[in-house]
Amino acid sequence: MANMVAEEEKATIPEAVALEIYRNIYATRRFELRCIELYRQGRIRGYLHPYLGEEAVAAGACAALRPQDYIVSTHRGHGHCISKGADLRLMMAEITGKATGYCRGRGGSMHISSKQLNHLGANGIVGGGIPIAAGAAMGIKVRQGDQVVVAFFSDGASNNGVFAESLNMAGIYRLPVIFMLENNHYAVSTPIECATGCCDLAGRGPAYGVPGICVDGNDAVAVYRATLRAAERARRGEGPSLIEANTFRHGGHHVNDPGLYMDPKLLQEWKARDPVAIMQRIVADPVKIQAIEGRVEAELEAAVDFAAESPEPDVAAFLAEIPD
Amino acid sequence: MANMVAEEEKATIPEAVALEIYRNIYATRRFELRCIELYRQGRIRGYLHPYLGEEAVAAGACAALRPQDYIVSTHRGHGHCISKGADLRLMMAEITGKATGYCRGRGGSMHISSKQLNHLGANGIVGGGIPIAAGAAMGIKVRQGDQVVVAFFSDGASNNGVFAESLNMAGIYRLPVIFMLENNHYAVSTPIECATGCCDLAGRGPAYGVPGICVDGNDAVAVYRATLRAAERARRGEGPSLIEANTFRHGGHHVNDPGLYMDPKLLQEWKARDPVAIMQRIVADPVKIQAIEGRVEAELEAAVDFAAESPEPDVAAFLAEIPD
Amino acid sequence: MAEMMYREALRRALDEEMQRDPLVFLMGETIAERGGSYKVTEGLLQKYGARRVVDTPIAEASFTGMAVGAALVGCRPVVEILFVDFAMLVMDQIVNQAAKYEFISGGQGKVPMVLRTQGGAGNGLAAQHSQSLEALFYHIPGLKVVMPSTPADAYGLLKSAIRDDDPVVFIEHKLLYMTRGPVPAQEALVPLGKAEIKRPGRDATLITYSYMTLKCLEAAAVLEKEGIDVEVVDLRTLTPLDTQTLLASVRRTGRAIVVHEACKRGGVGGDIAALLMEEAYDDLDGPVLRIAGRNTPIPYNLTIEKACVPSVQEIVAGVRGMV
Amino acid sequence: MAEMMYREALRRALDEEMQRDPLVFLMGETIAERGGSYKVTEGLLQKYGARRVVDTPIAEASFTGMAVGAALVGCRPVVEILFVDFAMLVMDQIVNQAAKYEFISGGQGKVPMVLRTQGGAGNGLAAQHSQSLEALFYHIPGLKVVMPSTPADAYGLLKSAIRDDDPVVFIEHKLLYMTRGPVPAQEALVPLGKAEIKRPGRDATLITYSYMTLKCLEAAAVLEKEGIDVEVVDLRTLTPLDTQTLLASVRRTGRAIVVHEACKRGGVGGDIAALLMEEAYDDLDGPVLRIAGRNTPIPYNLTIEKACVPSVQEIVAGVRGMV
Ligand SMILES: Cc1ncc(C[n+]2csc(CCOP(=O)(O)OP(=O)(O)O)c2C)c(N)n1
Ligand SMILES: Cc1ncc(C[n+]2csc(CCOP(=O)(O)OP(=O)(O)O)c2C)c(N)n1
Ligand SMILES: [Mg+2]
Ligand SMILES: [Mg+2]
Repeated sequence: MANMVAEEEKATIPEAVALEIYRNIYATRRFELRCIELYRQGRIRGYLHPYLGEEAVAAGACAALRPQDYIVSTHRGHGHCISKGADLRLMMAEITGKATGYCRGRGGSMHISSKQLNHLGANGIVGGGIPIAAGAAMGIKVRQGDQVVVAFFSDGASNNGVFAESLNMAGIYRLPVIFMLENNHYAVSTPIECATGCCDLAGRGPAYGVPGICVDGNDAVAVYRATLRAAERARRGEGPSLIEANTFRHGGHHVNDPGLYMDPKLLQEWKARDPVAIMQRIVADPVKIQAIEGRVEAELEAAVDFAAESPEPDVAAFLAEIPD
Repeated sequence: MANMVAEEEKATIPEAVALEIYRNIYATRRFELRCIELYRQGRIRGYLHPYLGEEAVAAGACAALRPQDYIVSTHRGHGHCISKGADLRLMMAEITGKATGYCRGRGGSMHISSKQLNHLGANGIVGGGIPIAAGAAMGIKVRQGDQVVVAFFSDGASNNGVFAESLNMAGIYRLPVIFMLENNHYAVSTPIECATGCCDLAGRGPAYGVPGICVDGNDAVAVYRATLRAAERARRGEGPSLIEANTFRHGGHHVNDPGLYMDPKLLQEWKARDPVAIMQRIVADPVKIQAIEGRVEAELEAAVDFAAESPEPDVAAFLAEIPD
Repeated sequence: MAEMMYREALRRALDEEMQRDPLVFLMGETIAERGGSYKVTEGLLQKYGARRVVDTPIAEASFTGMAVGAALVGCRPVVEILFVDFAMLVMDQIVNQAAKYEFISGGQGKVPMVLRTQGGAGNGLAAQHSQSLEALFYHIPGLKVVMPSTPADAYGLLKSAIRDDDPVVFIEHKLLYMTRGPVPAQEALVPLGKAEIKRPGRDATLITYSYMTLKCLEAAAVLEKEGIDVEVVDLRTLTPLDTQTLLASVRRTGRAIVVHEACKRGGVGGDIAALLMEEAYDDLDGPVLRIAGRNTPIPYNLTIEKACVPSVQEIVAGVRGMV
Repeated sequence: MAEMMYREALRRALDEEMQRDPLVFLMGETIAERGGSYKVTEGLLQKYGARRVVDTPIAEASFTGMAVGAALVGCRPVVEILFVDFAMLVMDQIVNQAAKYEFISGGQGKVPMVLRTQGGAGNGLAAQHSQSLEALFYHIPGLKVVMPSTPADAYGLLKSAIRDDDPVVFIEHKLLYMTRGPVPAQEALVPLGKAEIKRPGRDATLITYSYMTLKCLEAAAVLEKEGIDVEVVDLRTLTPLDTQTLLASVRRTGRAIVVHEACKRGGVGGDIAALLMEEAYDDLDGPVLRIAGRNTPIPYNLTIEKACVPSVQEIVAGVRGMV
């Protein structure tokens, strides 16, 4: 983490941005905790990979984007989706498999997407979204649009060949894509030190001609600034950037993984630098914080109710939709 | 080519090694020219990718290996095969599709291999052999053997994800493998500058924790020395190395490609540094050179005759061999 | 009608579609400067520029994935994978991403991309450059699979494939590029999902596609001299499969053989045969047979290579044995 | 006989083979420290050390390719791909390298590796973690494909697969790991290429494999009460296919249905049905039918997920309709 940008960037950012970031961090935190409860109640099935502890990365990055910009997400994607502006009701409905969800209950947590938000989708294939993001950026170039694309992915995915390939091609074609490497230091139970001979993941960018920088991923403002700079660079036609945002999971890989293999000291250190608390310090105003939290709680309960009251997908209609 | 090792290493090497290297360079040169003739006569079919101009890489690298060491080769693999000690008769028989060839006429130029020589095979899939080489090295570790593996591949393959993945894993497991990147500056007609945003291909090694060095690939002695050092490192259990050997094709991508897209000035420069001539200068003794050349010519003619006289694979026997 | 080569017909289709729709663009290895290994994309760089005719590094998995992404933002990418054998490198992006996207997004997004590739034996290119792997795509819901046999079909189907909103795997045959045939002078689309009776006949139906269509027509010509009147149905599109045309044909003739170059085991022939027998058992005089590639990789040597794929004689003998 | 779970049986097979042969080693994601996602490799790191139980980065293509290389130098690697869906990332190494090597080397080299993986729907894991993709391997000459349904078969077949000199794709089913069954107390190999009649019967044959074997047996139990006596043949190995056992069974019963979870279109059911009709047409009372997965990706929601794969009722109805 040698070249990590300023540990906790205190420099002023527009208040509206700070509030938006805090809202998204807090909403993600609460959403994840609620999902875990629902999972324990059997209302969410399949895989659920909480983003707890990493909320600042998505919130910081998305705050630097405009609505027309695109994101590509991962199996650990709730934070990306919320920070891109998702309606919590449609999210919760999807994650509980209801017909009213973003994907009509077909996708679930691991495949959530929203056309309306230019959220191109979470992905069940580790690394699978990286070339898709580069391709979206290629498409933008072909259309001569001015959007940028953020590809979220984590350290594990950075050891997959598609990362190197996509980085390389994004560099050649100067694509408006930002590779946001959420280094949470684990791929399931495998620590990054066991998965590569060189842990300077940002350093892989230059090896393919793409600038790489390292930021404190628990400091949303640092992520926001880095993303903003990368987005401006992309819009100027100068091509892609790689941002390594260092962060840490607050729990196991998925809801059923106690994460006992995680180094307890490290976990404690990272928890002491909780993105929620850091952002609270930056927003500072307790009234505004409380107002945001109140609104989020209400939204969240409405989302849970909406999901609960929503119908399951209809089997006959589902079968009728299958093409020949 | 900034950190390229000594342009033309004149330092003494054992004479036997120099002679072996010259023999292999010369044999490869003559073999390729003869193959092109045979191709024009319709006696060789399919794809034929001459190694003309690149002979010093294989000859230098293989001279640093022991018979029990392994190599993995590419679609442009004649030089690797010859330098690993192939019987030109069995090679020529294979390339002309005869039952007496190394692969009984089933493989051809693009798939030649020899179990006896620990030559694990050429490959029709660009990059396909790289993980196989890393795996052979893994197998050696499991067996607690002391062999090393050389993976030959070129710049084009270095942009394929398997290169990054394999480099990374070789680094983690400290595998006794040498990644020999024959940078001939083209993948078919695509110059390396158009295929990556960063042409320092040796530099990709450190990005994954593997030392990378750059040598003059037309100087067989430079390649030999670099390979020897890498092999010693591997045998000491210190793991893999990446060697970028810079070289240039003397013609098009395959026998039917005139290579008109190649920069004529560059081509001339590289031809002026012909590996055959460079090695002749190092061997120096014209009598020894002539003796080698005479033996190679005789061997080559014997190989062509052997191939011509060999039978085609028997159709009925072939069909009978197909398992249920 | 203009006479042209299969590869020229493909090029014309690409050219017209690029002209018509600025969102159509091409990606692949050496397709721009060099015009592609089989010259299909020749001249298009000059006409449409480097933004829309893109040479890629040898990174098939990712540039195919990029096509998925580009399609999701509204473009219509056409990627070229030099050999269908190399498509094995992109299976994740095709099977798990392109084919699944519409479904997992609950219909929010479509992936209007075409993966052009090329397969088949016959040039001594050996085991990694000669496969026929359409069955792998045929099995995956969400993909369309097109395999034209004539220049006119190549032209009309490629245009339809590009306009189609689903991912289409478009598989050409290396032995067809230089074949010639009439192509309508005016723009003419061939719809996906429609088989064509390339030769009507009463005694038996040969169901086939791609290069084997030519072999079946040759076999039919031989059999005609013996008084056996064979119908040759060219599927053209494997998915969606034109079961209607197939069923109508076999109900008329009462006998059918599916002929393809791909290995028999697990090839589409088994699926089609099973389907026809399920649906038309009572109208059949015997089982629907298969004449297909041997269950072996393709060897380099031309003589044994030839023995791996169906010959005209084999088809002739097959029909003789059944009528 | 010991009662054990499918996953324990697999672990025992790995353990015994690693004990027996120091050249057997394992590679995969989180198989060492964590013992594997489905706990199949639990305890093996502790017993055999990090040299033979290797955690890998998420680089499926290359670690599968590494298995090919290790096999070529005489080892017997067993790689684990967490989900068969992810096997799409390794198709090049499986199809173009592992499956082809013996052939293209003219028989000089063999690739004695096992690719263990796991498929099937049923846990709400959605479209990229629920596929049944055996047909893709079934079509490729040079591969063996094994899909055990019981702990005893899992145990005996995995041992045989490891000792086999060809590349074997060994596909487990996520709903089977926790099922229990008897496994011989003594070492007992189950040969590859041998189907097993899991229930003899006279009226019709259900041909199936993997998890669907359990469903077929349930269906047979239901039908028994109605006086319909169904034979259930568990293929166990898809390639080599035990055509002898299949033909003998359908000749006896005169009726057959192939049942599998994979999508019907292009699934192995069509191939097997076509083959049986080619070979035993005159002994059959009607077409060999197929009951198989819907031609759709698998959705997340459990209710509609369930509708995608064959149910006991569907099998029962299928048999009733044919006898
Ligand atoms: C290609 C592929 N391989 C393996 C998996 C199984 N898997 C799911 S998440 C995960 C770990 C991913 O690690 P990382 O990329 O660091 O993401 P994180 O979970 O840390 O967010 C693995 C191995 C998968 N989904 N896809
Ligand atoms: C995966 C794959 N993609 C494409 C090809 C077609 N192809 C054959 S050789 C070649 C160029 C390879 O370039 P490089 O790796 O630099 O090797 P060189 O020919 O220079 O030795 C290509 C694209 C292939 N054989 N395999
Ligand atoms: Mg991680
Ligand atoms: Mg090259």
